[in-house]
Amino acid sequence: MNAAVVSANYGFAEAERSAVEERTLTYIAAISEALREEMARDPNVLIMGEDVADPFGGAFKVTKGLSDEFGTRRVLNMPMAELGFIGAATGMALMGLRPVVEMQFADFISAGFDSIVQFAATNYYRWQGAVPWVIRAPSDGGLRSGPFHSQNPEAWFVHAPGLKVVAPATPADAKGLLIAAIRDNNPVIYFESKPLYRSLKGYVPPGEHVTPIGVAQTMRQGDDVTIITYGAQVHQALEAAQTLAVEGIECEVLDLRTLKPLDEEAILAAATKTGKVLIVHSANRLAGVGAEVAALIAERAFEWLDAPIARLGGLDVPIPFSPPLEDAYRPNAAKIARMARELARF
Amino acid sequence: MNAAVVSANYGFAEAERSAVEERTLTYIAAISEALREEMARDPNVLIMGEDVADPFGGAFKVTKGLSDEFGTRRVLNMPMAELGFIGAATGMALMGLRPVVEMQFADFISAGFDSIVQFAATNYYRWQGAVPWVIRAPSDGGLRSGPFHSQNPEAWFVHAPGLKVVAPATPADAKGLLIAAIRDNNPVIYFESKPLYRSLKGYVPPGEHVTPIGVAQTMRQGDDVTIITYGAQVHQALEAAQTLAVEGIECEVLDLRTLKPLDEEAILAAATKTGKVLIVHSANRLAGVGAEVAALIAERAFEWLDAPIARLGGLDVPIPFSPPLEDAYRPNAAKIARMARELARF
Amino acid sequence: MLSNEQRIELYYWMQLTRAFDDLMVATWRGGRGLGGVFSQRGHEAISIGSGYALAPEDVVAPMHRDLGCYLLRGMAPVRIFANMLGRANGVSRGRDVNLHGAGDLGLNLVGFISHLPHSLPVAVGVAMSFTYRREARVALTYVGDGSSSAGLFHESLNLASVQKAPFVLIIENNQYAYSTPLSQQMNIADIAVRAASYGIPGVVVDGNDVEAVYAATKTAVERARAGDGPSLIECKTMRMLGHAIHDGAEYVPRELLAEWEKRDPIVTYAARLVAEGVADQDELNEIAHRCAVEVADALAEAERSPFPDAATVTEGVYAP
Amino acid sequence: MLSNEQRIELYYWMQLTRAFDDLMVATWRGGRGLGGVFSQRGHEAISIGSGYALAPEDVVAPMHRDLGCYLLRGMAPVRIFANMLGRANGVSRGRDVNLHGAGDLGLNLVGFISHLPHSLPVAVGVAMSFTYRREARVALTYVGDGSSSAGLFHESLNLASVQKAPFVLIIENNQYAYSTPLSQQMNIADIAVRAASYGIPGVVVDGNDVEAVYAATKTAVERARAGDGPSLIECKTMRMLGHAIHDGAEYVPRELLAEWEKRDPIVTYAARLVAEGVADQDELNEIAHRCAVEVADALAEAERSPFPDAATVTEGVYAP
Ligand SMILES: Cc1ncc(C[n+]2csc(CCOP(=O)(O)OP(=O)(O)O)c2C)c(N)n1
Ligand SMILES: Cc1ncc(C[n+]2csc(CCOP(=O)(O)OP(=O)(O)O)c2C)c(N)n1
Ligand SMILES: [Mg+2]
Ligand SMILES: [Mg+2]
Repeated sequence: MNAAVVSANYGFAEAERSAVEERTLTYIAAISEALREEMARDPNVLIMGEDVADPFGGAFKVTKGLSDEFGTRRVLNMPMAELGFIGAATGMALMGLRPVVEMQFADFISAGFDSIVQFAATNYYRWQGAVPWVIRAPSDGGLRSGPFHSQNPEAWFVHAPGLKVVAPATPADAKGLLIAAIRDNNPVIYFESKPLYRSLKGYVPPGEHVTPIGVAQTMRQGDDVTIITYGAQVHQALEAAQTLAVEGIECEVLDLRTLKPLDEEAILAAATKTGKVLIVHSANRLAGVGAEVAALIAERAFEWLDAPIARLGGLDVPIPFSPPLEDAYRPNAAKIARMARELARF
Repeated sequence: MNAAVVSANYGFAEAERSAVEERTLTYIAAISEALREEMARDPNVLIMGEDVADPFGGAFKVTKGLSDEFGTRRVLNMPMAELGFIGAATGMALMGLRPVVEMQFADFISAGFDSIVQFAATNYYRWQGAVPWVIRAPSDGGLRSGPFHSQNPEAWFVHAPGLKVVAPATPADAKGLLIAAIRDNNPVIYFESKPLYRSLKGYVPPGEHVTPIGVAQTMRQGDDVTIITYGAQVHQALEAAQTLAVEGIECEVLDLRTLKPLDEEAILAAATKTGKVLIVHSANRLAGVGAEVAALIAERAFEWLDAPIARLGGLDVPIPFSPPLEDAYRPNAAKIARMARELARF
Repeated sequence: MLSNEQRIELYYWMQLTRAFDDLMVATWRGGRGLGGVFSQRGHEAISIGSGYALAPEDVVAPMHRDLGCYLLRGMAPVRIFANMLGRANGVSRGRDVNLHGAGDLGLNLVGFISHLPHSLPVAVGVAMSFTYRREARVALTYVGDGSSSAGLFHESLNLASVQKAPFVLIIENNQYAYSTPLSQQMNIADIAVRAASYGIPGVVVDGNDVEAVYAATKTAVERARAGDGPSLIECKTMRMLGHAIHDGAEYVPRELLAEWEKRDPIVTYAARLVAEGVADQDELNEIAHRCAVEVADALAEAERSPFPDAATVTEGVYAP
Repeated sequence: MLSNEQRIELYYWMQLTRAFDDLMVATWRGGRGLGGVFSQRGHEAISIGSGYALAPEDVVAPMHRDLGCYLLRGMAPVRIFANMLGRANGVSRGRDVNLHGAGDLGLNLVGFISHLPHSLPVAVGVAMSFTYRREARVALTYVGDGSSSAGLFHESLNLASVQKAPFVLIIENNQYAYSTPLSQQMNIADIAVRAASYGIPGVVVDGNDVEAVYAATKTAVERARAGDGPSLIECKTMRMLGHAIHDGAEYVPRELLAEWEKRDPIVTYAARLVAEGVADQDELNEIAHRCAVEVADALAEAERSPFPDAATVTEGVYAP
């Protein structure tokens, strides 16, 4: 067990440690903080979505307090019509506003799909009208919420030209990537992980903290097996890595953070480092983002590979509700450890 | 140049050759024939879509004559509301009818996306109500039709659990897969290739001709490089293979035909045969179906690989209109030959 | 005209729905539930009054506040509780949550998905299948006030109208869509006025009066069955608890609730049955008791039922 | 009240639109075009009459039959022809086809996508941005009779209404959606009745009368600018040629076309201007001639213009 463990403070240098203790936020609080700070900084930033205004403050309370603080002109409750209000966000964005649109659940983004992939995504390429909106999509499962409140639909958007897609795994990135997404001049889909909302705490830099879009992060270093993942599965991977470290297997864990554009350099570096790659995500494995990562490695790092590229993702079935079924459906630390162990032994 | 060329009659045995000459149909005529025969066979089969009834007979005339023959009760012109009429098709299918829904262009399937991936696809798993519809989606470009009349959106549906997805490349399969899709008790999306409609002719067996869903087809045999593809690119691949054969490079060309479920056995057999794989499709390469195929091979045929897995697809931009741009965007025989040649030399 | 027996039946079904709901709410609040559930409190007259107007061969696609309609059409309470508890004998075999996925074509019930209001076009398609096959059957579904803002409301009613489909749409206007009041969902007083956009009849009824709902639905169903096309019925009511079990609905003014409490569909119907001499209070109490026992037994059985086997997770994605 | 100069301007813009369209149709029929194009014939009074009622700071999202509106707002004909011919100096730099992608925020024009009617919610959003910033500007867009069947029609008007957005929607009811007649799209006589579903004003006007379209739009724009919310205007007209250049429209009864031919918006307006002494025929002929020269020059220049460089295909996907 000689690999440096960088997961505990998510890569912040040792010197910053004392500040770390003082600025520990939950993942969900980090999202809210990013919204509040960006709204204070830029009057063009506004929030739209179902039930987002106070006193309710959104299904998960992410926007709680924001309409009280900034007024209902800047926090707009929308009728239940995602296709329409996402299109409206595009219109607002064309005029230079920066709407942050909340999907009540990521699952419902399919209702606005047409406007996202056809209009917003293609607009700049077609006539150079920039569309600087963000859609926040509370995703992922493990919470016994069934097929329509547990989805991870990121692959659809990674395949669609013209979008950016991010998926923070830590409170720091939850804040940093949301700020980056709001300031980006393109449509960005921000997949936040519901299972991390209140269960995950971590250091979050105060104020202006921007995690650049397109840059992955090494969460743990190791020489035996590389695990490439994102979102909630980062923590399952780190847990698996810890288990395996006890067995003498050292895992490199790469958090992609941005899914479009992928940080190809970091992916290839991580893959070539160990020559053994396991790719993990909660979303359906079949034709998921992990397929693209595997294909990229098989094309560009082939000569460094010492083992088949392994993938672990959700099964190719609707996400089931009942605990034994949902647990069978989802990747977790134990399944990751099993596959990484096999790779190490290959 | 010693590899057997099986492309000319698409795999039908030499003995059937004389019949071949007599039954040559265009790709589009084969689609129409399948519709007509299935409607005659099964009163539950009906057609829905925009402008599908006579005298117009659909934007591409695929359904021309069908309402005159079978009545407008069985060929229903729909209001311009894809989400609604796809949902209605689901309702009809639940009652045991077999609607074949025409999208005017595959591009517009995103308008019905929500109902397809959320309702129809998941229904059988959730409460065992079967949804035996087919959506016909005229796809692909090269026809100077711009970003919204040239799309290849199959990857979205391959990623979604519960659907089947097919993409015929030949007149015989255009007929055989459509018949199979209509008889299948699940929602099937049938991607037909617009560029092949009238440019491609081939033998089509008369009457009852079913191409089984889930079975790929070897279109050409070769020992040097394997090209895995589907749809219109099958013909570009065969053209490239012919060019390369002159240079002494023999390509195995596999037509996937079904994209969900993938014929994993055939893919792995084709990959292991040459150890050098090029995957080609018209759709955006990034996170496309080819990524899944590459990932599958990198996982399950790794030890047989002699070269990086190469992929060629559309660029990660909206499909541009202007000829120089569209040509730069799209795969074609010359680009395939270049990449396959490089692989052969690897 | 409803017979006395029928009126007592209506009371029974509403009471069974309420008993189920009360027990469900208590169980989930007590921490013995799994996932979220939607209370039906206040909606009993709508799902029962409308469902009662249908023939068994008609098809219904109930939504998340139409528990009564499932019960009325013969779905055993144990199958519903088992579904909510993720058991193998739940309607969806552990696949789907609460009332989602509670479809059963044997009972002519179409299950719903979360995405609202996707049952609407599906039910129109069911109705179109009846036209196609020249069957004298009707399809009926429900939509909330909030969900009526979605494009499918428009696409579905328009399609039903041009196709003259034997289709009935019940709008459950319960004043709120989650936390969002009507005024932020629409700029009209009655959703029923939208019927004019499709050239179909639209009426407003008291959604807390089971007989009014029944009568309006009956008229619409008869019209549909006669081949005269779709209708729309707006039932005004109030969602008496939170959106779902976790929601305290602090955003709803207490006075509004107090006002609607006086109009409780079951309490008022009981009073009416007694006043009109259809039943005496003892009889009604006996029914309420019977319902309570019925749902308690169902819950107990559901709680004793096994979870599905993990190994079955990939089974049944595709129909054979 | 329109001045004589303004009335002649209206005539000029309609004539320019017609001249462009005639030349475009001839060029494409002659095989010198690229991709498909949509004829505007018969729609000139709608796009010009409505566009003329706007201030330059207002924003318009025209659709595929609103060429006039692009021209009126200052988009040079050469940029449009170049777009249709896939040239580097086309509005979309060769990226998009015919009038698609012809957005230019410098001219307060929002480009459209094929998927109809997606400009509708986008234009509502533009209007909402004016409310947000307290700017006295208006957003206007168009929708066809066929596209009014889509859910976005409903979602967008409802949203505009609850948000009191300064928004105007012009319905171009040209009797057909591709080959599909009105009777298969809807079961109502006037689409304008749908305004009642959103609590907003809706009027029907003669879409071949440019001054009537202007007057109705002006009223709606003033209402919107005053903060009183959206309006809907249905303009009745007829699509005089096929859906797009390849379509012979054999499915349209010839008598129907003959009837509408008599109501040609430009011919009738010319007669009116002459009859009312606003202009004499020579003056109008001179305008027509000027327009023909203008578009011919534009086409010639577009045809001389270079195609984009293939190497630029991946440029400009993302805004910097
Ligand atoms: C497309 C979609 N978006 C969002 C949601 C989340 N959601 C569930 S119920 C609901 C409110 C529905 O209100 P209403 O239609 O009035 O029905 P009610 O719950 O009041 O009976 C919302 C927004 C959803 N289910 N579907
Ligand atoms: C969502 C969608 N489905 C299908 C089409 C194909 N399509 C292009 S124009 C058209 C008819 C539109 O009719 P209408 O709105 O009346 O406009 P018009 O062409 O008559 O001016 C159709 C079906 C489309 N553009 N968008
Ligand atoms: Mg409601
Ligand atoms: Mg029209």
